[in-house]
Amino acid sequence: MIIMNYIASFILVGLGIFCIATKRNLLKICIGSGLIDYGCNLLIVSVGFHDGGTAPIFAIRELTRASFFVDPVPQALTLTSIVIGACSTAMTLSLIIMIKKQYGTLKADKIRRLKG
Amino acid sequence: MILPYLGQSFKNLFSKPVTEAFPAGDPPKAAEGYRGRLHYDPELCINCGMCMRVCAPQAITREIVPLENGDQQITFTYDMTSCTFCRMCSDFCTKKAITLTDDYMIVGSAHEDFLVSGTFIKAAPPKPKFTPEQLEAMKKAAAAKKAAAAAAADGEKKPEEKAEAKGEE
Amino acid sequence: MTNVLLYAVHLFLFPGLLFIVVMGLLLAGIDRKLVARMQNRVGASILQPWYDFLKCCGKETIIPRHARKGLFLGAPVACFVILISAALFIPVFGGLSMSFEGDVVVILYLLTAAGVAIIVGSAASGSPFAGVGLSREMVAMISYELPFVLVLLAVGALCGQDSAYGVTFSMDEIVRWQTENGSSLLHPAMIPAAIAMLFVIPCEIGMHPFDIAEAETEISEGTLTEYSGAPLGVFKLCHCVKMYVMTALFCALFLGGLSTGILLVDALLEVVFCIIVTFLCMTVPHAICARFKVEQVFKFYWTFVSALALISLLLVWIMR
Amino acid sequence: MLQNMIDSSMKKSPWIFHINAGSCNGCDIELVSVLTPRYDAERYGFKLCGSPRQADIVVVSGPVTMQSRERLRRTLAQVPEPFCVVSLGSCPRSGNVFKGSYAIDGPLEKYVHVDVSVAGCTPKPEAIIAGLAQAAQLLEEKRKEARK
Amino acid sequence: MSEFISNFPILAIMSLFLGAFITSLLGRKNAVVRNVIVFISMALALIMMLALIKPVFIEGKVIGYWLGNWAPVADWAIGIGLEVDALSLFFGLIITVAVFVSGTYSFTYMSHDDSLVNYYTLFLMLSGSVLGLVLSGDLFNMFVMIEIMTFTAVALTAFRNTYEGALEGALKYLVVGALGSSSVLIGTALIYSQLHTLNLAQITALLTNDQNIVTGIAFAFLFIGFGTKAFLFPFHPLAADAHAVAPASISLMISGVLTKCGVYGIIRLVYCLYQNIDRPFVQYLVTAFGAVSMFICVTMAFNQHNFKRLLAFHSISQVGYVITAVGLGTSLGLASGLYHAMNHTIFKGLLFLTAGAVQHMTGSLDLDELGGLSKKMPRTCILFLIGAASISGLPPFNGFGSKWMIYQAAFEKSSQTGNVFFLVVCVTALITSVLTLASFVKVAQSVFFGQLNPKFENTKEVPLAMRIPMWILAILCIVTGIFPGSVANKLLMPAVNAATNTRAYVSAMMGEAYAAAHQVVHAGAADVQLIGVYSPMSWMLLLLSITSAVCLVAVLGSPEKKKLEPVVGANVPNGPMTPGSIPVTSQSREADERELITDDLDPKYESFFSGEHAEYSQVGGSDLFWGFKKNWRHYFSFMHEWHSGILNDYALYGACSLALTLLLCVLFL
Repeated sequence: MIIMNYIASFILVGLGIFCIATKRNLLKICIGSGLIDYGCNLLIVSVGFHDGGTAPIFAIRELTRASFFVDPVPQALTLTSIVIGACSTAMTLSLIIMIKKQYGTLKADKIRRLKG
Repeated sequence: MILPYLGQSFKNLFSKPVTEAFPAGDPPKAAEGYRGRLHYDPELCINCGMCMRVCAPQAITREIVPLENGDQQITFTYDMTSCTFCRMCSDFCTKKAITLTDDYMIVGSAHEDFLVSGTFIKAAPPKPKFTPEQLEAMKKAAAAKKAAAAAAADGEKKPEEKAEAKGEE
Repeated sequence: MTNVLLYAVHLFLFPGLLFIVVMGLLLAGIDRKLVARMQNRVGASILQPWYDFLKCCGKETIIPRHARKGLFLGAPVACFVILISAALFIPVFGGLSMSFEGDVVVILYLLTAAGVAIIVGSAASGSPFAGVGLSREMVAMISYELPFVLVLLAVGALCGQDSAYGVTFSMDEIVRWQTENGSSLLHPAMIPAAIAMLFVIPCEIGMHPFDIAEAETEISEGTLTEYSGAPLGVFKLCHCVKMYVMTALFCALFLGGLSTGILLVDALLEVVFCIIVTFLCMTVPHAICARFKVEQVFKFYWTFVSALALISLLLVWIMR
Repeated sequence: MLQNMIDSSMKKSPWIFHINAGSCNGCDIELVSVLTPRYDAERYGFKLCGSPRQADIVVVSGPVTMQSRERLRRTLAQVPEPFCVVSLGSCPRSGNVFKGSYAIDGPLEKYVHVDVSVAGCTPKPEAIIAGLAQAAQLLEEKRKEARK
Repeated sequence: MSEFISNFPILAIMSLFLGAFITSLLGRKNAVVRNVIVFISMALALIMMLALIKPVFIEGKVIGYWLGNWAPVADWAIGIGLEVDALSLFFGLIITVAVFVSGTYSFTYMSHDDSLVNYYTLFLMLSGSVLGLVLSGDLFNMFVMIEIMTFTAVALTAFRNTYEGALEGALKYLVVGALGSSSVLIGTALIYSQLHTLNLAQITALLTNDQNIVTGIAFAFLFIGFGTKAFLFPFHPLAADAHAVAPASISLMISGVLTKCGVYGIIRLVYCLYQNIDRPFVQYLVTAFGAVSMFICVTMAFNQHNFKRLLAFHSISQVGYVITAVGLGTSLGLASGLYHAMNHTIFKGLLFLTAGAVQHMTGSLDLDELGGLSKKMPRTCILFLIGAASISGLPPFNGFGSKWMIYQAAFEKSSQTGNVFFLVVCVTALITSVLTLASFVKVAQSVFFGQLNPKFENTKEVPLAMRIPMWILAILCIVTGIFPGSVANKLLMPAVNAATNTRAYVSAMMGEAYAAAHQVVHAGAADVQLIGVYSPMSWMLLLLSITSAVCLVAVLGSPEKKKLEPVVGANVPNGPMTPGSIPVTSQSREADERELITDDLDPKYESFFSGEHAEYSQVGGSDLFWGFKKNWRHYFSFMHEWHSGILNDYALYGACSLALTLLLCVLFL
């Protein structure tokens, strides 16, 4: 069952890479890089999964041997990774806005002054 | 990849070099008929001026110094640095006074050693026998004599004309 | 005390400064004479390079306006110093040299540094001819560097067979190995490397067929356009000393094993072999073919001569 | 002692730099033929060099035409002391057949003191060698005189 | 004092991050306060790193520090640990020195720009994250530091957004850089899925025995991720675009420091985590990446028109050298790689600072336009020559020592193992070093020598405040060049030992028993017998003695150079040809007036133009090395198209290399 998560995440990452590599519009590239981030996040979350485990919350009941948790560490990692994904998308978008202002176009193959 | 001159250069290596030993010995003779330094023989020159007229670079200058007895001292100077050695002057010189020798070593620093010059005294033309006054007098006498002869010829021609006139009447 | 004296003698006399300069001028004079004789003319006297050097020292040194004074005057001296120190690392037949572990690479880089000194000198002179000259000098350096390195590696591999690391970068080791089992020219695998080295020497020195950097007819003395007087004399001296350095390197690399015991005989042997090598690799091409074009030099070295060197490297590899 | 050696070496390796001030190339061919095997000026150390900075003897051929006047003057200025000037053929000294034309600007003497002249409309190579040897001798005196 | 030492790593990182925070708070008002804060934080970090030298290098201790004191529970690492062993301290030192120099340089270099507070905040965060990455002992912590590093570097690259192409370079760097760091993230996730830990020491211990297919795939992802940060072969156009537009102090940081983090990552990955450097496949992979990027970048750098873009390509080719040396696997290889990494940061930093100085003074970086600056900026020219000589490996400078050790290691490896691959690598390395020399000759001729472009007539020398950091780097260049032997023993050997034997590394964090339990290999001290560490002292003595001999000859030979005053008598009537003295004869025609000698300068000292008036004609920039370019024109035209400058292509190349590496790792690892 968990295998579905892994397949989904790798499909997401593949789609993201395909989108970055082929789409000429800068906004689509930005979406593509976002897709890759989400793929990674899905992968990290699903890594810590144990079937039958409950959410790792030390709430009212104290710890008993029987309370069987899902691995909390990947969830912490995913939090950080989501934040980083958001930050990278934000920075990409801000750069794209300024490029639109300076180059006047969003076509990636028009924006190639630095080459050769 | 054939090496073009390999054989030839190795042969040269062991054969005697072909360079002339010029500055060691005396300069080799120029080819026959070589137009080198000019030679001017003043005695033959009659100062006709043909060479000056025909010389393209006007390398020839003449200087005439009249002497007291009417003779002229004429010096011709040929400037080797402006001569093109075309030998036109010696061809046109009727008296063959100019010949081009085969001395090609015309090297120097001062200007003088490039000038070939020669001077000769051209005798004044013989004095005319009669002075101009005598010439005048002789001319008048000849004219008077001619007039007298003409008058005599008129006298005998008149009787012939009279006979013709009678004949016609 | 004695070894300091010996060190000084070694440095300034026999394989040192005096011997190198005299040998260089001698080789240049002999080379010019032989080329003249091969062209069927008398040619200048053997001492002509010495007279050229003295005459240049006697002339006035003009420093052009665009030139950078410090580098302009410093470059010739630097080039000369680098060449002399490179020559000191090459063991003369007597084996008396200051070599240490890994000095083959030091010699390689000192020769590159000498080229760089010439380039910096001509760049500092600020003339456009020198600009073109230095770019041609650099192309020449690129073109001969590949085969030169391959030859050094081949010799290193051959002479380092039995050493722990399978390769040696020390001239002493090379000479010692050759004295034991025959100089490397006798080994069949090294014949192509020797031929490649013979081709590399004229381009390294800038002799006639490959002197694209100082092509009088094309770019009026290229790198040395703005030089006159003493700096020019020192550059011409460097040119001659380079002839000795390269031929001595060839003798050390390929004829290492022939050193007898006596110092004097070794010196004579070295002189004779250097003259023979000079004749083979500098006089014959000079007399035979005209100057190469720039890209011909590059194509020639990176295809033909490098192939030769590679063949010998692989042969040594297989024969091991 | 070394100074005398240097003086004597001045005459043993004079390097030639050729300036063509509008010549008809007759003299240029003769000058280059001096370096051929038959006449071989290299016996005496003559070498054709490519830049005026390295010249000892400057050989000028051709009547100084208007075009080449400026270039001649500037190149002559760039030759280091002590140097000699040799005029080749009759053009530099007198302008030969072109004398008086609007295109040439007077004899070479106007620009530089000519040390040795080799006359002849294309002088023979032996004459050129003699002229150059004479100029080489002058070089030594010039340096001695400059050193005093 | 001794247990306080173990807090130094976190204190160094904190000083930089706190510096960034305080600068953005207090720095708004006036510049002096801001500069002082920046200076203090950099100096603190540097001092702490220097203080760590004694325990780590000399005594060989490995300092472990658990954030928040989360010590491992029942042999299982839970908290985030910082671990400083000789290898990470070696890189830490390089980084802090480069940061310090770049910071002091940017005080004056950035004075023309506005909103400098943002600049310094980003700058300090960048240096903090870089130091954090090198010192961290936790894989995910490394990923977070990589992300901060990428974002701050992108922001700083586009700092001068009005500069032509700045935004484009930044965007490309960000998008493909994000691709790289995502692959690091995926690698971390995969490792966590297998080993359920993130601590490097524990991973090392666990990986020694169970390496299955998933850890192989994780290896590929991590290798490509760190390769992106080191701008290896398919990612090198990013570096070229980013450096060409970034301010000089930032390009120093990117090329000197960021690439070193990528290299550190790869060394840690290959030598410590997986310890699979002795497997032939991994050696081929790493050396191939290094050799290809080394050769392609140097040929690309060969005909660049922009000074900084040329330097960028060179920094990638030098990183290629380092990666090749690291990939050899022998201890001499790793030692020469580390030594070259250190040298590269020093001389590349010097070269970028000189490029910044030229740009600061003349405003242009186009090689075809500049020329003859050595007259106007003599000291910068000398500094450039020191940098260029050391990058192309001329003997007395530091490039020579490290490059030569790399050739020796490569050739030794090929002759010992007998396969020809490393021989080809060694020959490529030698050719690359010649091509580096050629391109720096080109830069020297087209920027500093030759004739001065009239446009830059009034450029002045760079202010002293900018020259001090340059002189610091130049002196470092010379010092490490003259004493390679001592540098090798004191700095390199401990680092190599730390990398090769991981027992100390693991036991420092997880305890001795744990390390023993997992039979962590104890390779013992590296037996690198540096054959050929030449002792330059004797060699310098030789050089001095010969110079004295030569000067004697030069002085003796031409005394009259001084005495020979212009000889007036020689050439009567003209004398020394001053223009006024030309006797224009009376009958000169009106044509004469047209060509009157208007030349006010004395022509004697004009450069020889075969008689023409020597007007400005600079031979430089693209019309050098005509012969070489003509033969390689097909290669160059192909390369020119391949670097198309389109963002998608670069991403595609990155993705292809990722796919290729994945395939290879699955097959062979």
